[in-house]
Amino acid sequence: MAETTYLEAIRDGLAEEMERDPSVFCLGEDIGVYGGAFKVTDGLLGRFGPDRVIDTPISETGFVGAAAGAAHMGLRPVCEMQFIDFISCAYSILTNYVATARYRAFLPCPMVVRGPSGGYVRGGPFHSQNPEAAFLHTPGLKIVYPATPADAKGLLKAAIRDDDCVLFFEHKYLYRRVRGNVPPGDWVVPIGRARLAREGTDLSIITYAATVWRALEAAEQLEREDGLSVEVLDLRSLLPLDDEAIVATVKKTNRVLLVHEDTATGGIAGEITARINELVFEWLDAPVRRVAAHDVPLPAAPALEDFVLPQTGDIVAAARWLAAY
Amino acid sequence: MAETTYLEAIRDGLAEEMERDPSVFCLGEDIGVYGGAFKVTDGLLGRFGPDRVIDTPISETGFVGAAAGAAHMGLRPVCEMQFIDFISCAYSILTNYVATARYRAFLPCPMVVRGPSGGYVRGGPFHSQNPEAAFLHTPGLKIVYPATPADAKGLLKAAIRDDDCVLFFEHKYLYRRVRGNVPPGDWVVPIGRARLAREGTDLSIITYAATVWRALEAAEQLEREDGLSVEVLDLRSLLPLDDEAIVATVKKTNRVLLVHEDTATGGIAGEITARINELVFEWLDAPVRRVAAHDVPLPAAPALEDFVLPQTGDIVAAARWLAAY
Amino acid sequence: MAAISAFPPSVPAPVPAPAGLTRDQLLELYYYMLLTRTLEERLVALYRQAKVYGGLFRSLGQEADAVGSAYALDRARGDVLSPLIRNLGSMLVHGTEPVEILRQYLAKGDSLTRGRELNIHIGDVARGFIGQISHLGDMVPVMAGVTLSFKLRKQPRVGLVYVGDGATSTGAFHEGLNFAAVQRCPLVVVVENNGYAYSTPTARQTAAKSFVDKAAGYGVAGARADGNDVLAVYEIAKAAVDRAREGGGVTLIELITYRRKGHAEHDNQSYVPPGEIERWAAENDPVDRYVARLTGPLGIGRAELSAVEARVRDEIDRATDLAEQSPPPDLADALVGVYADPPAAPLLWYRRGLRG
Amino acid sequence: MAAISAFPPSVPAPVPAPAGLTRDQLLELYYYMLLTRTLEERLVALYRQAKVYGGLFRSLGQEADAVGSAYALDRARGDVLSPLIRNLGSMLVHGTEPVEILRQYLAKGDSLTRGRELNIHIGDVARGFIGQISHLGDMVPVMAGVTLSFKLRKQPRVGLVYVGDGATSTGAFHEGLNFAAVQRCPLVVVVENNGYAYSTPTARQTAAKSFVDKAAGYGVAGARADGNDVLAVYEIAKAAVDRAREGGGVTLIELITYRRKGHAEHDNQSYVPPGEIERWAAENDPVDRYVARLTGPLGIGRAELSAVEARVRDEIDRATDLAEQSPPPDLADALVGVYADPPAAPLLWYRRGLRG
Ligand SMILES: Cc1ncc(C[n+]2csc(CCOP(=O)(O)OP(=O)(O)O)c2C)c(N)n1
Ligand SMILES: Cc1ncc(C[n+]2csc(CCOP(=O)(O)OP(=O)(O)O)c2C)c(N)n1
Ligand SMILES: [Mg+2]
Ligand SMILES: [Mg+2]
Repeated sequence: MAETTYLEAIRDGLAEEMERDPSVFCLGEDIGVYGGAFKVTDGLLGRFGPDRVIDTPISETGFVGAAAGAAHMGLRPVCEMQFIDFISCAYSILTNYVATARYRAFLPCPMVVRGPSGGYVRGGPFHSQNPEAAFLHTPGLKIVYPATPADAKGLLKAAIRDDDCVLFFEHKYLYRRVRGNVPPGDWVVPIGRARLAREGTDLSIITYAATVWRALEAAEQLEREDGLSVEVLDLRSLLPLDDEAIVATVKKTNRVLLVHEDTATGGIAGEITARINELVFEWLDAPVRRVAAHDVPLPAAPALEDFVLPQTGDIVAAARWLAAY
Repeated sequence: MAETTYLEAIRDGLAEEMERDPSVFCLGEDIGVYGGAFKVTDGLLGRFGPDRVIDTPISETGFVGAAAGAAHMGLRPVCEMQFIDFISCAYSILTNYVATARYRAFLPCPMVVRGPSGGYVRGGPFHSQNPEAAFLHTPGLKIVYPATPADAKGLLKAAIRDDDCVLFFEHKYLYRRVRGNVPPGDWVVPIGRARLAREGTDLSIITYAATVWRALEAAEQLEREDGLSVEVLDLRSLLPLDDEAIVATVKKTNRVLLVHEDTATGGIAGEITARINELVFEWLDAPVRRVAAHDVPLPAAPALEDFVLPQTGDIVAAARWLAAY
Repeated sequence: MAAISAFPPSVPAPVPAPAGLTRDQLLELYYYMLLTRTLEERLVALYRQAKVYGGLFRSLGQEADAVGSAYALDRARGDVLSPLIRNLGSMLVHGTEPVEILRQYLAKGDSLTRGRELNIHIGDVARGFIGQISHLGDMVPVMAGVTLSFKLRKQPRVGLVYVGDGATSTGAFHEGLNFAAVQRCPLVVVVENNGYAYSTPTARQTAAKSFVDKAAGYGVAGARADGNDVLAVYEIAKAAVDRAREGGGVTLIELITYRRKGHAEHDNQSYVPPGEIERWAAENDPVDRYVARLTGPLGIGRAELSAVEARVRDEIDRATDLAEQSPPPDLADALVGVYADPPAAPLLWYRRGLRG
Repeated sequence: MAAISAFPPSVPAPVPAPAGLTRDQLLELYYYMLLTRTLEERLVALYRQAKVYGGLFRSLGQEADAVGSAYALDRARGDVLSPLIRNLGSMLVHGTEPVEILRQYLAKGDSLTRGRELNIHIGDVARGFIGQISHLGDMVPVMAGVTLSFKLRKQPRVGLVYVGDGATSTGAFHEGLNFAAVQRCPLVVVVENNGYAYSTPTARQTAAKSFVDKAAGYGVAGARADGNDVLAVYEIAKAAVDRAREGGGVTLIELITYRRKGHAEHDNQSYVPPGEIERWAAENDPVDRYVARLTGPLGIGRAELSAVEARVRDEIDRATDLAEQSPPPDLADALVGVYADPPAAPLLWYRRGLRG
């Protein structure tokens, strides 16, 4: 089993689904001839032709709406946002038209909106965003945000096969930096289930996307330097959340640190804290705490970006505080 | 001191600020000749003329962007969304351009975006929304959502005078149903401070907007029927949140019920729960619990809407559970 | 379109008529225009009895624009219609039954939206019409995608979407039309210029002399017609539908009409210049104009029109009785079907045991 | 514009020249075009040394379009410019100093954005240019509002905003232009048609024959010029600026040019037909064309051009040295100034004591 990068895994998942199901097609800006700003769709135009890999005008509302219409007619569109920051331009049609289609009009709307997300790449305020929290209070949408090549491929295939709209966030920092084994064959990861990235008994870190790797780094350092046994839960799916897995890890360690790259205020750590309170309050030996980005637009200069975003050292410091609580 | 409706209080606040400061002007759809879908701006055109009460094309991105540009030049625009549901059409320019203007480019952007929000009016999925959670993880914006005429007027005046962009959500259910005294003179309510709507010692309900009134009803019922002393904290400002007031009420009653009209999942109760965990975990005698809307688009038929939204009976039931915990 | 057999059997042999329509079709157009107007009058009566939930939107004076344009579609071939709030007539032409409209306005449990949505925000993709949402402009990109699917699958199907003069100001209209134009989708975009967007006159909506002037900016065919002349509307729409079906791409049609009622029933139209409404009513009512044409040059007898009128009255009476008997929505349904999976949203914790 | 005194004192007396420009102004146009090109070349060198943060966007071959259009504005009268990534030349004309551009690309602490933003996403409202954001189209509604304020305050000021051929597809462009048109704002909208949006050729961006065809659809004046002829660009832009200042409202200008470099430095342009770039470089370089015109019909001596070239080289060398000495951003600044009040965002709990 050869090692695959996170980016190749996404491309493979896309290609396999297009191979398997002729109703799957892609649309977005510069995804055809150019193969996408990050080359995720590289080669697909040659393989599947211009009817299934469509270069669109710069119109996120236009092509997301078009995807919805095509989905009503039985196709399965996969939209690429050149950067996920531009999904904001389709915010209204996604939250109002697409998300409600099934409930208000019994319209099938199987589609995926995917794109490069997240920071740590010196992209500045408009090429580093993590938009998940903005869509969390929109029933009708699903949200996934994988951290590994295997999950990237498996969740993309699940997203494409899902009968509703799935927002598929890809962390651009991981595209080429993370390699891993992807199980062979038709590898599908069900939406709605978290992944236990590391077993531990003293404390749980619940996180997703790029910070999964920082959390794992921190966990090793804590084991090395403090003899702490830290569990790391990679949520993978943010809507729906895997309550069972969250409950299980809290019951096991009784101490929870939530880590995400989005701003502390309004990030989804809040929702998870609320669920922990509701489901396993009695099991907590310490307050649920957050490690997240500072509440500012993300600045571009390396020193500033590093300062604003959560770093491994922050996770270590916060975990030590929690463990000592 | 005559009683004023919530709607009149907003109109008065707007008129007084336009009177006081010639740089204040309004723009939106049908706000001039027609006086707005709910008549909030009724009479302003006659009083201040067409240069200060501008009827716009149906272009939320267009006039929000125009407001930002005018604000850069020293004006203080107040945008009306005909229904707040349409603020989604300006989501990108608000969260990307407006919210970041000061931080990324040192551009002053004093503006207000206001509009009729919320349900309980059989408005269906597109005329009943509560968008606050979607903007909560956007540093650079402020959010207020008053429940009383006095706060509606005082917060609007504060919002117009604020040097940054304030989203001013008005609950349409309260427009004509709620009357109250508004202190005379230049009445301004500072942004960022909650209001203690009812004192109590056994349990705290933290809420805002229309559910403040349901919480107060529930509190009275609980006092009457259960002899419970329930405190009700009306947040009024959602961004920034009043941590001090939240901490104070938790320390006082040690039991917290969060109530809002937005969906449970992804609503701002999550953020508040996280803050309570961080700031006063040790003071909790029971888990923080939520009463909110069910996770579905809001249906229009009265029976269905009533079923989906939080009702006074729900608050009573949840409070009893918490009190008995 | 409704079965011809529904007409009295003794109809004279068809004679050639304008726009290539048969005599029966000419009468059918009259039937739909009248059905639209009468159904709306019935809805007003129910609204006054407080039986209607949500706003009531009228198309009085716009029946020709709605009926004539939708009549150009071929349901049998799977053409798809995307109506707006003034397009009750289009929906009836495309197969929506009056009882479905009534159930919807009365928020009944067996309405097409099961009480979830309001007014004519209804659709039935199986029958070729897509439910609109409130956010103006969105249906244009959606229909660009519906018709893109026809093109990708090489199906000879056409889509027709309406936008009001006001909705042309939205970014969604622009992005959707541009996308459809570049893709040469088989789509007809009908701009219904009825003079107002809520209280806003067209001159404050755009500085363009006419909406058809926008066509060149998108590189699509443009056409303009008197929206109150049902045959002129049909002709221009039919040409656009045929062009789309033959691979000619998008046509932007502007129909000039007039909104004689307020934005919705609550609107007193105080902003309308005095006499304007009355003038349109007296001189340019689409039904009156069509009746004159039918009974005049087209030589249709009054008796035949009376038969249509009787049929319409009767159908609406029966539909109203039926709709009033429909049950209210079922509470258990409120949480069902947000997603295919999971099938329902969970009941919140404090309701368990209490209800549901 | 830069002080004339910066030119050699022995300049012959001005002779009448095209577009009503003085001899000094003709040389100044050359100065800005050359400054733009040379500064970008310097940035490429720094980029190759990995000193530049973020993407580097070139305007090679588009200098005439940027410089000629911005030159039509009158900074002394408070005109406002809204540049895009290809408008380095416009910014230099409007008063941005080369050292400011260098500091920005090098993400220095004393750059105009203090290291918060990238490339030429910079502005200084006091000097009349507004910092762009990445989201294409947004600057059009923003500039509609900037110029609306001029109109409301009866100030004789004008705004100019650029959009690429690709950005014309955005809803924001449509809504902003329509708003400005209805309000008759003193705004000039320049569509820079450089043939590509990233890898997407104009034909896949719009079906329109030309972008100026959009003007009628908005009811605004339209004009079109050879974007590589700096004097033609200036003339057409000047006419539009004058019209706006006189209350004539919006003009939509299309400038035909060509993007000779990739979308950004990383882009290898594999999608460009072979020979296309070379042809434009050989036959239609705006600097070459202008030099030929200056030294030919306009009778400017090579010596004078050499003086300008020397000045440009010298200025950029000095600016580079200066910029390289600038300090990196200060960490304490990272949390400052999201709002006027509170002045700074709080440091997160696990950092207190640890840092800051
Ligand atoms: C994006 C958006 N903004 C505002 C509204 C509120 N609104 C509903 S209908 C309407 C006027 C529509 O006018 P027009 O498009 O001309 O259609 P007409 O009612 O005249 O048929 C407005 C402003 C909306 N539905 N969507
Ligand atoms: C709303 C939005 N969508 C996508 C992008 C990504 N993007 C950045 S530049 C660009 C191409 C712009 O082309 P054009 O407008 O022609 O300007 P040019 O680069 O040719 O000057 C794209 C697609 C963006 N910045 N904004
Ligand atoms: Mg209209
Ligand atoms: Mg371009």
